[in-house]
Amino acid sequence: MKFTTRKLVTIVGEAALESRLIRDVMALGAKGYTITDAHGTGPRNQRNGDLEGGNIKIEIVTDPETVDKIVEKLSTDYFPHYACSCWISDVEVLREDRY
Amino acid sequence: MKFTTRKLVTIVGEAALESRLIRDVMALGAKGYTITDAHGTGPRNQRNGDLEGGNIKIEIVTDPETVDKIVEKLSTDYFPHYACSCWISDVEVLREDRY
Amino acid sequence: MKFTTRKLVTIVGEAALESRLIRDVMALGAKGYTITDAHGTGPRNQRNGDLEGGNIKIEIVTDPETVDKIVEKLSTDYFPHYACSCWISDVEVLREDRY
Amino acid sequence: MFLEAALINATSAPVLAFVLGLVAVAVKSDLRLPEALYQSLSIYLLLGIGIKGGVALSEADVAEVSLPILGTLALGIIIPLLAFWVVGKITKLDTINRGALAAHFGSTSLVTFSAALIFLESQQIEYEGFVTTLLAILEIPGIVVGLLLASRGLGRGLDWGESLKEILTSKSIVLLAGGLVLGLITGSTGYEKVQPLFGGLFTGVLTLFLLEMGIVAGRRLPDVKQAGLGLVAFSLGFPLVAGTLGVVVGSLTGLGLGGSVVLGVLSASASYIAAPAAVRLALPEASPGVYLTASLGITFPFNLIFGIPIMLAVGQFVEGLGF
Amino acid sequence: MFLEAALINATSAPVLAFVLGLVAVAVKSDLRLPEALYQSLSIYLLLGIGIKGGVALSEADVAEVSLPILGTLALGIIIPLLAFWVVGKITKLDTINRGALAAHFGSTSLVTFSAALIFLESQQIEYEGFVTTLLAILEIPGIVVGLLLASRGLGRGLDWGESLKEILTSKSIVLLAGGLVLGLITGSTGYEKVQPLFGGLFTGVLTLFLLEMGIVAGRRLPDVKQAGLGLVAFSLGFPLVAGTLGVVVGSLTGLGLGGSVVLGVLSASASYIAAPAAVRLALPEASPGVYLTASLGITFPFNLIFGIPIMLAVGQFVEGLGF
Amino acid sequence: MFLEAALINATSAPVLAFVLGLVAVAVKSDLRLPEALYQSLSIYLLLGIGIKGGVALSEADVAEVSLPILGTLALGIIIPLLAFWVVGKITKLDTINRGALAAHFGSTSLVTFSAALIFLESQQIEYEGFVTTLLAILEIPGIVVGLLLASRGLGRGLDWGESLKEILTSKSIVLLAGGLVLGLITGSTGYEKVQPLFGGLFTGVLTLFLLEMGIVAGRRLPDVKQAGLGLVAFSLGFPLVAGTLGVVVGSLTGLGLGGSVVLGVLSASASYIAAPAAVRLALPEASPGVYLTASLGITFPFNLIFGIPIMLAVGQFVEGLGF
Ligand SMILES: Nc1ncnc2c1ncn2[C@@H]1O[C@H](COP(=O)(O)O)[C@@H](O)[C@H]1O
Ligand SMILES: Nc1ncnc2c1ncn2[C@@H]1O[C@H](COP(=O)(O)O)[C@@H](O)[C@H]1O
Ligand SMILES: Nc1ncnc2c1ncn2[C@@H]1O[C@H](COP(=O)(O)O)[C@@H](O)[C@H]1O
Ligand code: NA
Ligand code: NA
Ligand code: NA
Repeated sequence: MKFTTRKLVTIVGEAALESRLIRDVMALGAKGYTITDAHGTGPRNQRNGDLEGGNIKIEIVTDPETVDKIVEKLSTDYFPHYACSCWISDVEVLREDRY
Repeated sequence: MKFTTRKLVTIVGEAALESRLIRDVMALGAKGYTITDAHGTGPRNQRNGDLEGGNIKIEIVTDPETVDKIVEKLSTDYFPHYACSCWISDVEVLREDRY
Repeated sequence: MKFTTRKLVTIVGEAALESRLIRDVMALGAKGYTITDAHGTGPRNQRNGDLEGGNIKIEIVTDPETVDKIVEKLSTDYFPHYACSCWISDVEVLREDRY
Repeated sequence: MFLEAALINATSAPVLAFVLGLVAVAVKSDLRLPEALYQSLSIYLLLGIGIKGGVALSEADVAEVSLPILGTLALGIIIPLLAFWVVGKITKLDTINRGALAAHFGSTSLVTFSAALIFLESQQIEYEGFVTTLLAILEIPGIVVGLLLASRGLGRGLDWGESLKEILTSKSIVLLAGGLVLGLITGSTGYEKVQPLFGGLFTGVLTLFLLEMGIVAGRRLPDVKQAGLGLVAFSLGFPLVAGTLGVVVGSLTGLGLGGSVVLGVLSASASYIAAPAAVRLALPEASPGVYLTASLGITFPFNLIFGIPIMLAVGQFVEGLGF
Repeated sequence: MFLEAALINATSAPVLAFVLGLVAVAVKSDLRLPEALYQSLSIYLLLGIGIKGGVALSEADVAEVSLPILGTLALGIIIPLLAFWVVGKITKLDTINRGALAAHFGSTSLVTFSAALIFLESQQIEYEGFVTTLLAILEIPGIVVGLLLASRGLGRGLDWGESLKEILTSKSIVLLAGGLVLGLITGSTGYEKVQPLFGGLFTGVLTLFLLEMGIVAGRRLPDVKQAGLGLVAFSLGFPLVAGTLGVVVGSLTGLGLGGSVVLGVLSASASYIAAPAAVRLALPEASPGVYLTASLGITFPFNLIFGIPIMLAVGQFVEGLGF
Repeated sequence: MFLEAALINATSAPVLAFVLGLVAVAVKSDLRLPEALYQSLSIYLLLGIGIKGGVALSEADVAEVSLPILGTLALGIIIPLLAFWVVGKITKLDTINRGALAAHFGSTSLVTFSAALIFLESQQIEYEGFVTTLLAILEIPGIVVGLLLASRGLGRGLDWGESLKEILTSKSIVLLAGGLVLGLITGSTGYEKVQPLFGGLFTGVLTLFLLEMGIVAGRRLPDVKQAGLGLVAFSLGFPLVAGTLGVVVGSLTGLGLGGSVVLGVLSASASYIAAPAAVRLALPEASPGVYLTASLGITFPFNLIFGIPIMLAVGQFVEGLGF
């Protein structure tokens, strides 16, 4: 088994953002993503009562360069305006050319 | 991009526990959480046929001290009585004061 | 608190595979799993338009030997035919005999 | 005559759907109602039953209603005490699990109640519309008494404030009680507009719901084997005792044949929604493998198929005694 | 007479269910409709209203319809402009938030509309079937005008192409407009077959839907305290102004009493589905704490309980003037 | 006359809803029925059709039923063989994909069947109630024959035990067959109580369901371009051949005009629920891009809009031959 190291980016944000986030993430070079429905609370939520309705959690396994681009995009286009969280961890994958 | 290291605590437990778990976790200092619906099996489930109905998966990004407090609370109040799993991993975040 | 290191295997695949995947994973020695509904896209999806309908995400906390067996099984029985992704990361757990 | 009534009950669409659910589990089918549908149907049933009860109550007069309500309250206290005592006699369960069982058998099952109404209608036997009020009343005290009894076996105290709040504000109570008040206010003029949904579709929706209940109960069946003879005997025998008590109380407090039978079925039935939720949170030491197996795996199917026509027979017998 | 009408409205099952939802939040119940049910009911309402409107339109003649449509278009432009101006006068909100509010109050609320129809039916007041067409027409221009006004306060330009596309292809517009066309083509013969679902169950489904709306609105109530007096005054007073305008326009363009009242209610109502979705995406700088609190937390409950019978009174007054 | 019937079919609410779904995809709307609703509606359709078929069967006599059942069994074997052979002639697909297509076209589509019944009712043409039994019978053999044919192209053996178990215990078969038995036992007296749900709402529910089917089929349309002319020709032409065969068999085995047309539609239709599920698990080497594009992207819309009235024309022609 040949394992390769990749990064896992997890983004949690308002469900209404789904199509925009996917478009942006794929345009920046991700080769895939997995989405689950979620709900939650964060520091912003408690401050100004954002839109009701759920969140989505997007997980993207990709290489470090793409991670940087995604994080950059989030920082400029999403973090300032929308309820949106993001964290990154290390994962190992098989079939490295897929990620 | 300035990344900071945090811990990601994942708790899987009976859905009926949602409000209690959230109350406890936030009281111990977490600044946010994300919940998804889940189902599953574990060693306990198979032993004594707990309540039907789903699980929830709670994910909390926070600092190591809060992790310790959460784990402590789980060990005393939840593990003995309820179907409940927990695992912890390392993550990197931006905007460190949010977590 | 005594933490032990384990591996977290995340498998994302067509929902129709749920019962087969669970049967195989448990037969290989996993002591539990957690499933959430998901949807997503990957390199294969885009190629040949697989079945509509959702994915599931299976998470399994277990020891490295079992991980190897699971990954082996995926490589022979699932990867060639089905839309299916897998990644692995390190986690810490309490109550080590449960995982 | 009894056999005929039992047959009519057993071949009604809702009961057959329940059996279909059992069969689906037996043949290991992947059939399952989506969680959201199951929840939606139970919201529909609770709210709809509440509304219809409220409308009926708006047309009943206080004199007629008050005695049955008092009788029902008494049943809500006596039945769990009786259950606690009987379980102590015929099983080796500890105080906590005995209290948990008392909570379940002291409370009621909405679906058994609904099936009883449909059965009575198919037999053209009338019943007082305000029996729904009795359902709502019998739902809660049993749980409280059961928790009280169990708490004597606990090392720790029970958080009564939180437990009561959780029971009283639970989804089922809010829908049932809220529906009652809604029906009481809107009356039959207001009800007319929502009748096609809450009235016309009722039996059909119950049929779908019982399909899922059959699946859920069927998954519990393997646990019955491990339950022990005492628990099985209790789950089959106690409903008959409590049910007869209910019929008698109904008859003594002035209910007609139909109303007495309904009160009997309510007394005979065990809760598998409100009680487990409350017990799980307030009394985590009690084993779901005991209380759910008894109420959902044994008593519920038994009542649905046999208990309901038996209660009618009991009712007819009691009526014949003519007190 | 007005009080009587208001009472009939307030004691109808849908409005009582809304109040039950508010109560459920107040007692901190965990009651909530499953997300999938909520979405399913709203699909049902949108498509069903569309179809019925289309069927009615297929039977109306062009002459009768064209003036009211023109009047409605005019309202769709005037109301948001008026709202923008009034908000500027009585609050300190910036251009962006004023524009966002204009978008919400310029658009309409499907549920308020439906409740108005049920109310008129309970009062045996007839209305033109094609009022649904007016609903569909009034839905969009207000949002566009609101965004336009807000964009003057933006440092950046608005991506109009994308915004318009998102509004026009949004679920609610596709269902409503699609339903209209479907009803227009299938006509009353085709409608007959689906009447039991889309007609017979309508009030019942609306009752369930309003239960959830009560819960959603109830969760917004705490925000009202922080909203500031100006915003509260606007959310309560503006609907009366815009509503009266709507009634007058309806009357002038040839609608009968019922139709004029409906157009009044449409004008008085504020959007809390289409507008927030569009504003959130196109105008993220605007604060949902302002626009949702106003439209969903204040105006919606106000209209549902008081606005509808008030609009009838206004309609009767205007009719009395006899222009 | 044919054009008139085709028009009536095309302007019925269910078919228009299907077109609305296609349009929603074309304009890139986010409209989608919640997954739970889609699943709930399909449970409703399967169980309801099963029950109604069972009730009809309980009133039919054996003599009348047995020949059509035998004929349907024969069709269940002949059609997939024919499909396998035709696909071999006009496309370059390998044995595995040919077998997969045979499985799909050998099985049937519940929704096409339902639309055909509604169409016949709108034409006031009677059909035998037990045609639902024929639907249930035609559902399975085609899949088995298709898998059998495909397995000759596999390097490995097929796990027949597991595959058959998965097909026979699948949700759709349990609901359809279970509903049949339920209807058979409960009979028309029991059905009466659930008629408002399973009967009255049927066309309305089918309309909602077809909206989603339109969306699903619309998403498949882009794949049609890549499908190759042979596959498109097969998906459009084979239904006419198999359908005519079905009409003739129906007529020869004693079905009336309506029943023969239904059997024709069943034969013409291709499965897009049961067959894909079975093929995906038992035959992962087959490409969903081939079989789903054919059955769901081409044949289903074609049958829904054109196939159904064509089968009626065929039926009338065959009836005119008078054998
Ligand atoms: N510390 C955290 N841990 C896990 N999830 C979080 C955390 N903070 C925020 N979230 C998620 O991110 C969403 C947006 O957060 P916010 O931008 O603060 O509204 C919340 O609704 C949560 O689902
Ligand atoms: N090894 C594991 N990996 C992933 N999830 C687990 C594992 N063990 C238990 N779980 C989850 O934790 C829940 C509770 O486990 P238990 O307390 O054993 O009933 C299960 O229903 C699973 O969802
Ligand atoms: N790079 C990725 N990151 C996250 N999830 C992925 C990735 N690639 C594939 N997936 C998930 O795995 C599923 C199957 O992928 P595939 O086999 O390429 O169709 C997709 O539907 C996604 O949910
Ligand atoms: Na009881
Ligand atoms: Na308005
Ligand atoms: Na066929």
